[in-house]
Amino acid sequence: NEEPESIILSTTTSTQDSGLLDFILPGFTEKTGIEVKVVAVGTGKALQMGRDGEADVLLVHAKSSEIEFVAEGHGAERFDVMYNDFIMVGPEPLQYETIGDTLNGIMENEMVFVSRGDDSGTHKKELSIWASRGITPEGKWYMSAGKGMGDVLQMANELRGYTLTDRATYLSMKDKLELEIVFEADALLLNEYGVIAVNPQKNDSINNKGANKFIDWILSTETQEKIGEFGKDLYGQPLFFPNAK
Amino acid sequence: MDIHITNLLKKYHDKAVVDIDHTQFKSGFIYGITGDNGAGKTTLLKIIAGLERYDAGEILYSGVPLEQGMMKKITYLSQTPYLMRTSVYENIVYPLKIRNIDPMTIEKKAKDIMDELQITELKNQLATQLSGGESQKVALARALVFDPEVLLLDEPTASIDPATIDTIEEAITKRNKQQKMTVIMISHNMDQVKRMCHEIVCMKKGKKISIKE
Amino acid sequence: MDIHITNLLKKYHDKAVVDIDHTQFKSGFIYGITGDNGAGKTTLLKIIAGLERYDAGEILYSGVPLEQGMMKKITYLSQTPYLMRTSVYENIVYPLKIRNIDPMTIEKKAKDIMDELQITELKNQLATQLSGGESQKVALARALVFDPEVLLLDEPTASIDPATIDTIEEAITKRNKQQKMTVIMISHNMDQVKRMCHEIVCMKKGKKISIKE
Amino acid sequence: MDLLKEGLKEALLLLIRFDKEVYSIIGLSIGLSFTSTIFSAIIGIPLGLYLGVKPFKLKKTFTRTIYTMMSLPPVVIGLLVAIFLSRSGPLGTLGLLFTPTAMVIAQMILITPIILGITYNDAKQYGPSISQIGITLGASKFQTLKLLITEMRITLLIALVTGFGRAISEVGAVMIVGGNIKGHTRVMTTYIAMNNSMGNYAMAISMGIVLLLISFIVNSVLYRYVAGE
Amino acid sequence: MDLLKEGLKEALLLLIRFDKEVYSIIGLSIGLSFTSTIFSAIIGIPLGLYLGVKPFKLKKTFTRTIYTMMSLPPVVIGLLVAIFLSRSGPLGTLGLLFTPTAMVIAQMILITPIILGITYNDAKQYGPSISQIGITLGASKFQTLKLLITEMRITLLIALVTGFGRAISEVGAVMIVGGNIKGHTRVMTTYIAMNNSMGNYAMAISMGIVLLLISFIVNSVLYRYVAGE
Ligand SMILES: Nc1ncnc2c1ncn2[C@@H]1O[C@H](COP(=O)(O)OP(=O)(O)OP(=O)(O)O)[C@@H](O)[C@H]1O
Ligand SMILES: Nc1ncnc2c1ncn2[C@@H]1O[C@H](COP(=O)(O)OP(=O)(O)OP(=O)(O)O)[C@@H](O)[C@H]1O
Ligand SMILES: [Mg+2]
Ligand SMILES: [Mg+2]
Repeated sequence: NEEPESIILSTTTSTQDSGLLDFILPGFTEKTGIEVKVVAVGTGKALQMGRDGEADVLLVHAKSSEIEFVAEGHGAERFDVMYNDFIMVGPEPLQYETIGDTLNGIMENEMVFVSRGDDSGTHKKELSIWASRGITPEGKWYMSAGKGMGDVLQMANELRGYTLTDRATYLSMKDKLELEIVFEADALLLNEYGVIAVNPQKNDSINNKGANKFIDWILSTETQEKIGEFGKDLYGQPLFFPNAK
Repeated sequence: MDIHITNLLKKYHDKAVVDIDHTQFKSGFIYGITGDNGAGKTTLLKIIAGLERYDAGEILYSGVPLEQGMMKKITYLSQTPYLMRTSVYENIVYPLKIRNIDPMTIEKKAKDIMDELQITELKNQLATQLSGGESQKVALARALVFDPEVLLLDEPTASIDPATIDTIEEAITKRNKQQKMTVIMISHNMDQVKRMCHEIVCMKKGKKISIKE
Repeated sequence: MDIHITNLLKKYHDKAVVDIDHTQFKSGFIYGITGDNGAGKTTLLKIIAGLERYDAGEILYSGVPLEQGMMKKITYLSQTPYLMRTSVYENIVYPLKIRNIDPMTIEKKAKDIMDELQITELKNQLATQLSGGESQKVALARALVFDPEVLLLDEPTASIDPATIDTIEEAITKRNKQQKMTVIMISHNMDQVKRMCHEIVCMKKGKKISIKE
Repeated sequence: MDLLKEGLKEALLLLIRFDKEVYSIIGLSIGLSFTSTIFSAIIGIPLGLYLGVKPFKLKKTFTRTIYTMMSLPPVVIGLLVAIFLSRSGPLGTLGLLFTPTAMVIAQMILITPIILGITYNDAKQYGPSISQIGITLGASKFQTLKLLITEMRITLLIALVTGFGRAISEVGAVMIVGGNIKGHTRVMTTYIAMNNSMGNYAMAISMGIVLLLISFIVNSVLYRYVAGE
Repeated sequence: MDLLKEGLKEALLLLIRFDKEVYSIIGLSIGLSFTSTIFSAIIGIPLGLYLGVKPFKLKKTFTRTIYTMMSLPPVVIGLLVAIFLSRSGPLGTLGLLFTPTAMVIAQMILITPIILGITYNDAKQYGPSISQIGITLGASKFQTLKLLITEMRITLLIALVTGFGRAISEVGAVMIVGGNIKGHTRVMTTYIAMNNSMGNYAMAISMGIVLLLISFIVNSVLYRYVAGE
């Protein structure tokens, strides 16, 4: 009596916490009979699990790190899956032109800013924006939490601070938070998710066939449409926009 | 301190273990309690010492119920004495120390009692590592050292060697004579009871059955 | 089972507590051990029972060192016996049960010994809630019930009332006569030792000082 | 406050709704903790009794080590187990990471020292006089062990309940080695932690209440069983 | 395996480098756990002694409750404390959430029952005969309490060490109420958990080793202090 075939999917908390995976994954198992074991961690750890060969397939959102990951030979190829965007949220509205100005303003006024601080895709994005302004954020106002998106949103809510978040997590938690969008829609804030099958040469346990089936499935028109549907009924807008080629 | 007992009743699981209509222990006398195993002697003594609750009846100490101040003057020596996990010396001086007596006096009193009961050599030994008889002697020394008014003894010489029994009996009777210490002692040794006591209370199945002089 | 002791030495913190050149306990006799408190009597008995290590010397049981099989035939009754947290009856039948004796015999033997030591009324009581003397009797019953070859008793009647002392002495001597049970008993009661024992070993500061017949 | 009230209501609903997922999470929690308690007891109790009764050198060092082990940080345990079981680790070929087995292993490492320690501590104190009685009454080694177990039953019960309670309420280690995989390794505590992160307080609290209830029931049932004390 | 070796090396480096952040994390961990152990002891020890010695009704119920409380799940504690201290909670005006104070509160709720339980358990057993001695020798209530403490010092020490060990090694509750804020509420366990979730295994392990070391040192020092046993 063999256990059913399964793959380990290492992904970020946003895909799990937003409810997307619960929405789409049953379709995959139904179609292929393969069970997907989701380990939801920060992108940093997800990539590390890929490097260590602990996962079979990754669904993450830190494009530059992903490209590097593939370049180093840890995975075969990276495919675009979907995107949404990052937004700045906070307790009071802010009037700045660009995301850079917004962060700058927060720093200058020493308003509380809660950073993911966990090497995640969101964290990397935040750091890149600071870096683009030549700023090293420091001080009592800048709180590095080392936690997931949901936790950080709650902390920002509690501390009446600002934070950078992906739109999906924010929307899914919006009614529990007294935070509003203070900045959005900037080309810099694109949040792209990619899928990568882990290099099967890492060890004997990697289920490369299952991983490839998963990739085929998630890039298929049918699944892509489903991703586009997700959230429409609940939030009046999709949480993710499919962009597989 | 006179002790009056009226209609005292103590039960365990509905069995009356002590059931005494009336008895009295007068100040300055030595009383012996004898009786079969399980007659209720230990239970009675513990009740008098204020260590055990009872179900009915009244005990008056100099006419009033037991109160904190009086308990300081009554001491009870158990059949299986508990010694503290320190040296024999520390055990013996404990009751003096808690009474804030000055160190010189403490030292002198401790020395005297240890000499009297012939336990000076055990002074620095750990009290939890003594032989049966040694423990009994140390516990007795600890009880006598602070000159209580009422001394309740539960088979104090059961495990004591014959030579030392005399010493102990003497130590007790001396204090009764000199300080008018009231003594109530349980013993299975009829000779001893007759030798030492002014009055004997004999118990049987919880009841007092006779008083011999 | 003869017991031969040669050059036995036991120390606690460098103090020799037992230091015996030579002594022997012959099969089928009753021996009394007497001596001052702290003389080393209990320690010696525990060593013989195999319950305590020793530092030097040799003890031979029927010519050989102690082994598991022999230990089943020797029993030791402590000065402060430990009773199991069950009923008196369960305590008494325990040694029979672990020997896989049939239930009928167990019941009979238990009944006999309880009648003999007059503890039948305590049968269903919790063994941890007994009086001092009751505990001693129950522990003795538990030791006698499986007819050991060698019986080591540490002050078995210290807390027993005078009337029952006779019963206990009789129970012991009867077994010595009928089953040739070897008995070594510690006692501070010289009359008792003289009454019961064939030979007396007197100890002082760990040494054997004399043998009287 | 409202949250607590809501949590209580939600907890009731959770149980009444007979939600399959919730019940399987509760079932898995109990099953895993029970399994690891049993295994840990099989190791810890006899060893604790033996070491407590037997005089041996280094007893002090041993005691100290046991007490240190009793407070092994769950995250560290989780981390080490994960490293050993990871595919590149020494036991990687077994493919145990992110499985219930891995969680049992982590829980066992967590609670075996606790069960062992509690047992050892009391065995050191009462064991010698109990085993002495066994010896003097002619019990074999095995019978003496049985005697120790019956006489020390209350201590052993406390050890078991403490071990189980610790296993079922632990989150740090099982999160790492189990991965909180839905329908597979998600247990009550990781469910609570996850829902807390997602801001679903009511769901977190309701499961928390269920967890407390289980703890209380386990205690009650076992105490009743031993009666007395 | 390589990871472990690397972790050990890293642990040494961590300590030798005198990295200010690392030392302040270690300092905070020790400080908070120490504080909560002291406060919990002040509550738990006298209460445990009193309840253990004093006969009272409902003793069984009390015992059962204590044992249940001893296995309160840290996540649940964290959750409840967070709810009480959150802005919208009853104590929200104090602004304590995500501060070291909140962490001490959570740790106290976690370890007070443990310290109380261990104390109570032994006080029930030995307390009566000890306090009886106090009474018969004429000690006042306060002196009897002192006597209980000296006689039961080993038990109390175990209670303290267990409490401290539990506080310093706990992660679930302090992560929730402290928030793992760098330079403010980040302690060893949350540092370990965070580094683990970032995939920085070596850093996680090295801090884990430091944590184990501290645990061992605390045990050793205290045992030496009590000597004997
Ligand atoms: N905690 C208890 N629970 C139930 N019964 C008890 C308890 N303590 C004592 N007893 C019973 O109460 C009776 C009287 O006990 P007590 O200790 O007063 O006897 P005693 O006269 O001192 O006997 P001994 O001479 O053997 O010391 C005994 O039958 C004993 O079994
Ligand atoms: N564990 C121990 N550590 C140190 N000394 C001990 C220990 N046990 C006993 N002793 C000492 O050994 C000596 C002999 O003790 P033992 O119990 O054999 O005396 P005993 O002859 O049975 O005395 P008693 O008649 O009082 O029962 C005593 O002086 C006692 O203080
Ligand atoms: Mg008595
Ligand atoms: Mg002796």
